[in-house]
Amino acid sequence: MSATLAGRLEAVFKDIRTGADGDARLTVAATPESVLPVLVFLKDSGYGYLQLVSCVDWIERGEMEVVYVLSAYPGGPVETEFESIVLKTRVPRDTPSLDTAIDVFPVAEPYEREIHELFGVHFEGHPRLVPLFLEREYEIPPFRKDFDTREYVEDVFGAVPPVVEESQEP
Amino acid sequence: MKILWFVISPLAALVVGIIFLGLSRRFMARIQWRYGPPLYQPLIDIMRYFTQKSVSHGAIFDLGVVLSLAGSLVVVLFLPFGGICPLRGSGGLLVILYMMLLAPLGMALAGGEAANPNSSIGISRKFALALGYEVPLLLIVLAVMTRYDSISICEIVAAQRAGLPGIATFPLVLSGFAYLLIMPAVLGLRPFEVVQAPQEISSGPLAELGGRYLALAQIQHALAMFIGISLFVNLMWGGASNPFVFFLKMLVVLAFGLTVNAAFPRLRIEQALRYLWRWPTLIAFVGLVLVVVIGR
Amino acid sequence: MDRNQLVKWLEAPAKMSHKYSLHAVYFCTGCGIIEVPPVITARWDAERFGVLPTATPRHANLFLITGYVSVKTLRAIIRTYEQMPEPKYSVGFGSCPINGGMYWDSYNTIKHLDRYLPIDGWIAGCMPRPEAIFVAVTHLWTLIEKDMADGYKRYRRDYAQYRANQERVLGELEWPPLFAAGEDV
Amino acid sequence: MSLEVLLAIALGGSLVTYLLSGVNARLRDGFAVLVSLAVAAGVASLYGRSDSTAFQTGFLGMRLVLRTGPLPWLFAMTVSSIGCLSVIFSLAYMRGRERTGFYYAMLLLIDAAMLGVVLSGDLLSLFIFWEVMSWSTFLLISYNGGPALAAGMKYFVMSITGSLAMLVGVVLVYATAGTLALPGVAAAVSTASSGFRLAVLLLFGVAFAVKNAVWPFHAWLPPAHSEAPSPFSAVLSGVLIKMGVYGFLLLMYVVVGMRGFLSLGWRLLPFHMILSIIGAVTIIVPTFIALLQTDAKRLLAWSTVAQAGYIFLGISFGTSLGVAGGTLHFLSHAVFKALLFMVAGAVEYRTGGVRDLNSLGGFIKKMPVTFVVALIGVSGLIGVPLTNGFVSKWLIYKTLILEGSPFLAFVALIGTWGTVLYSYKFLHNIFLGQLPRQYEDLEPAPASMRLPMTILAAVVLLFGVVPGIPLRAIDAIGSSFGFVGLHAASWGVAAESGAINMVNIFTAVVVGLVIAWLIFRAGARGVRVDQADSYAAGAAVPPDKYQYSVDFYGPLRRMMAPWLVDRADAFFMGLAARVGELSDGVRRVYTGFVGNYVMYVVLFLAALILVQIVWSPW
Repeated sequence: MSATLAGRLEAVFKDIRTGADGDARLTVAATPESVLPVLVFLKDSGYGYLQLVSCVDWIERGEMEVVYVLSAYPGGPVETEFESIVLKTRVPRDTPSLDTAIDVFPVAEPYEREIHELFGVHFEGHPRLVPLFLEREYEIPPFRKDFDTREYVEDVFGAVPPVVEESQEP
Repeated sequence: MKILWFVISPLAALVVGIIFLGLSRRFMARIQWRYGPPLYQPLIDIMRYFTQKSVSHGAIFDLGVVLSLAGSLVVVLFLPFGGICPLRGSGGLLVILYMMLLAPLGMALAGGEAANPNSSIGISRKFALALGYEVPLLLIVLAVMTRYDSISICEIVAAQRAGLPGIATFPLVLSGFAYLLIMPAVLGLRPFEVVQAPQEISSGPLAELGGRYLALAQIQHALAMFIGISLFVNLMWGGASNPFVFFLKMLVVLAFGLTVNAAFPRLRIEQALRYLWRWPTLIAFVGLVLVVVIGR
Repeated sequence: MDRNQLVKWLEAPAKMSHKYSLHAVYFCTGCGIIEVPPVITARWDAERFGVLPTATPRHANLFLITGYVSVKTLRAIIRTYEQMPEPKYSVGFGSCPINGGMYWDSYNTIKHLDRYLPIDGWIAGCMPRPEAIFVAVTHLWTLIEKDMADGYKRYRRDYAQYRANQERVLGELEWPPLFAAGEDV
Repeated sequence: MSLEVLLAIALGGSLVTYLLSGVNARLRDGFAVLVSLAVAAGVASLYGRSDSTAFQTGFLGMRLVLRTGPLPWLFAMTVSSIGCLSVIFSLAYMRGRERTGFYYAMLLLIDAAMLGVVLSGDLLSLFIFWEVMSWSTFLLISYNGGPALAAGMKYFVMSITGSLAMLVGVVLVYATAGTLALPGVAAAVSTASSGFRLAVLLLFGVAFAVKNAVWPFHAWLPPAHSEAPSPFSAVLSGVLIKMGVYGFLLLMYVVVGMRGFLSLGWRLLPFHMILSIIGAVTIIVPTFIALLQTDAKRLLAWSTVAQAGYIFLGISFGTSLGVAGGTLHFLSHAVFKALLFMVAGAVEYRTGGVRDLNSLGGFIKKMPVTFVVALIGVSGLIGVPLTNGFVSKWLIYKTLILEGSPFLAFVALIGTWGTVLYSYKFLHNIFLGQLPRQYEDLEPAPASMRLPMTILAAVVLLFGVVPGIPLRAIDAIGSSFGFVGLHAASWGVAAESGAINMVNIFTAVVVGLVIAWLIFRAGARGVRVDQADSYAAGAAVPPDKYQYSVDFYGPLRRMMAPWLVDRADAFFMGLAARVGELSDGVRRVYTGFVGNYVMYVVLFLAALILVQIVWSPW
């Protein structure tokens, strides 16, 4: 049994693919169901710090890719092989849904709210999926590629008439 | 003469107070390598406040601001200014000590009625700080009263002008030194500027005062500056024969206050209280004990 | 800079006092606020002209709306502008409040600020330098001199339109309309 | 109106009120008010007369005497007028409650008993009325049951110890003087040896100190005042505390006599100076404990302890100005403290029993008259010029400084600043700031509550602007004790004995106000806005969450909390616990089964026989 992290990962999880991205970072691609177990495994093996959760809209393949970036606290109890680990998973674009990672990493709560608000990915079991930044409602979440900002700006902000006195010409 | 004095002294105090405010802004600017506003800038600010139409939160809001300014004006009527000593037979220093709590009370009423937590926090800090510097201040004032065995400030000033000024005589030098230690707190200058901390509580009790209310608050602030300094000059520096010399002495005290103001960051209210109740109170207490022992 | 002409002080003290005591609300609405500290400290010293930052809108008569105006910040800007005592002046600082600037096509920023608030003066530039602020202040002086800095009057007169635009973008506002319809100037 | 008729009306009135309550409530209320008004009018008519009549001869072979004079009249007038106002106040306050007949009867009984204490001309009737007053007060303090019962019990235990000490004192005096009438007693005690005078002072002093909440014996006051029904705590705090003041005045300057009292003690530290120091200690610690209270009435109760310290300091200082100051402060404190308790009662009545200072706020918008009255009461408490508190405190400071004890003056002045802090907290947390949503439909206090409050507020201002009225009565008391006169004119005290010229201060304040008002009017008028339009850094004001009143003096609390432990209370509670354990021990022996007692008797006899056999002592 090889001692490298990638080896151990593949030994445990059958449906993941690992790859090195430079010597300091390991990329792991997992299926939506196996994301949580992998996160737990990585956390136990020393990568206790979830840096961020982000999302990529692969509109041509009709998929949404949720990316978790983990790293280890320097000088932690377990000697870690990599500086950071990038865990990716793909979900279908029209019904994007994923289990929430709050139980493993509570810090994921605002990131998941942001992704829900801006990309429309639903996180199962998230306590508060309420808007985080945006003031107004949007039919298409604004960070999706099919959201046409210019057309939106035209019909929302363009329609605001200038403040003109009746007597003054426009 | 007395009626004349009722009109002149508030105006004189106001003019001197505004000059002090202008001076302090320019003094601070020069320390920060800036040119700073002209001397009459506070006058321009007050004129601008008067012409602005602000909001009122109710009758007590107006009454509080007016009461606060009236409190300061009344104290000015009781304070000797140079050679002129008003209202001789009316209770002297004790009444001044009492009148000095009228102005914070008025501002507290206005601030409370403004229904804004910033002003309420500012008021609770103002009273806590007032309690802080009153402990040494009362010890000092009592030492001076016991030393000259009179509660009329005019007699104290006359006695000091006859002999040495207060701070030069032996037992009172301790009280004088303690007074200098708490002078920034009495004037509300930087290390103890916890009450109108613009960054923390958006200028405390003044958070909701705009327009003419702010004008009255600024005038009261100018008068408070005048009262704080003239009380020190009268009690510790023997007043002066004519108003001009009195004004010069006040300038020296103001300069001392402003240098301290420029050099220190703002303390937290606990730190201010801990400071005020440690060394200044000890020195003032020893001063009072000495005065009582030697005086006997 | 006619501050030392006593005649003008005697003729129109109110106008002169407004010109030479411009206290700006220290409210950092956008990226432009980084230019204000150098203006008010030793390097440029705005206090020479009587310009000071204040903590609350109640003390102020100048409102520098610095940098892009996001939809969420517009709510606070309107609230702060309404809480300033009249007469008050507002200056759009930087290109974003003018026409949206580099965020012209962003879903989250306000494009034309003067459709929601009356603006008395503009300072062009993507974060204009402190000297530009002083130029703006001098222009504001001339505007006040000629009684053209009447943003607060326009706000009072056309409040219905301003309020409608505000509600169009922000939805329902938490405070009642400031003026009843058609207030006198 | 002669004295015994007056007392008969007062005592009879309370009895009839109790009987009437069975008939119908409105008749009883009207009758109660009528009785108290009649008593007040009767006392007022006694002004200036100083006759004494024996109302009962041959009571255990002694003559019971009632007498009036300058001292008794002033106290009787305060007792009856504040009693009458509190009866009027409790008309609305007690309407919906049960056992109101008992409440009114007790209230009138207590007023009658206090009147009896004040008018009694001999020590025995003084003791009788003192006992009547003590237990009726206990019944009324524990009226609300629950914690009030505990507070009442604590009060009752402490006042019993006081009464016992007084009883021993009465017997001691009777043994030496042969008579109990005051003139005879005064003649005997004042010429007796200093040790005897000290004994009399201590014995009676304990009883009066418990009532006057002097430092070690103040433990009962805060719980008693805050648990008692508000109109009664107004009487309790306004006047009942002052029976201790009357007792001390009577004791120090009549029984022991001025010369005898002032000469007691060692040269450097005379006995009356020790009492003054105890008075000063009573000012400081309770003032700063009051600062941290969150219950309105408990704050006022601690304030009463502190102000009682001022009075005790003034009285025991022994100079004409000091005694005048102490007595005038008794009068002013009776007025503004009764007023403040009524304000707390009105707020409690309207909010359905809520007294917590953390959850109130903004009541000025709904109860404006109550606010104005509270403001006047608070400025009286602080001693703002033009209120009666200022004049009385000023006299006390003046004598402290002129007699050369600046440390006591320092303690008193710091007490004043502490008073400013906690009285502003009382005013701010109830009346100023944001009005919570649940009190939006709050009605103002009912008319029958506003009437007594406005009368008291008017008295606070009247005695402040024209101090001559009370000072003339107090001057008569001073000279009856043998002090030099105060030369009190209507506007204040003349120059040689401490210049205070209310006319100058009044004109100065008026001029200041006029100038400030003119400056204020010069500006542009402001727009009236409600509490929602307040600066909240650009956000709308969040309802119900935009009020700073919880832990109002947080920094001060963190600084001072370790020093503000009420050790006297801790000592008494510890003592009570020890006694409790002791009695548990006895219960093990005293089991209640007859068998045990027989066994004890047999054992004892056996022991006796054994002793006789072994040592045969007889």
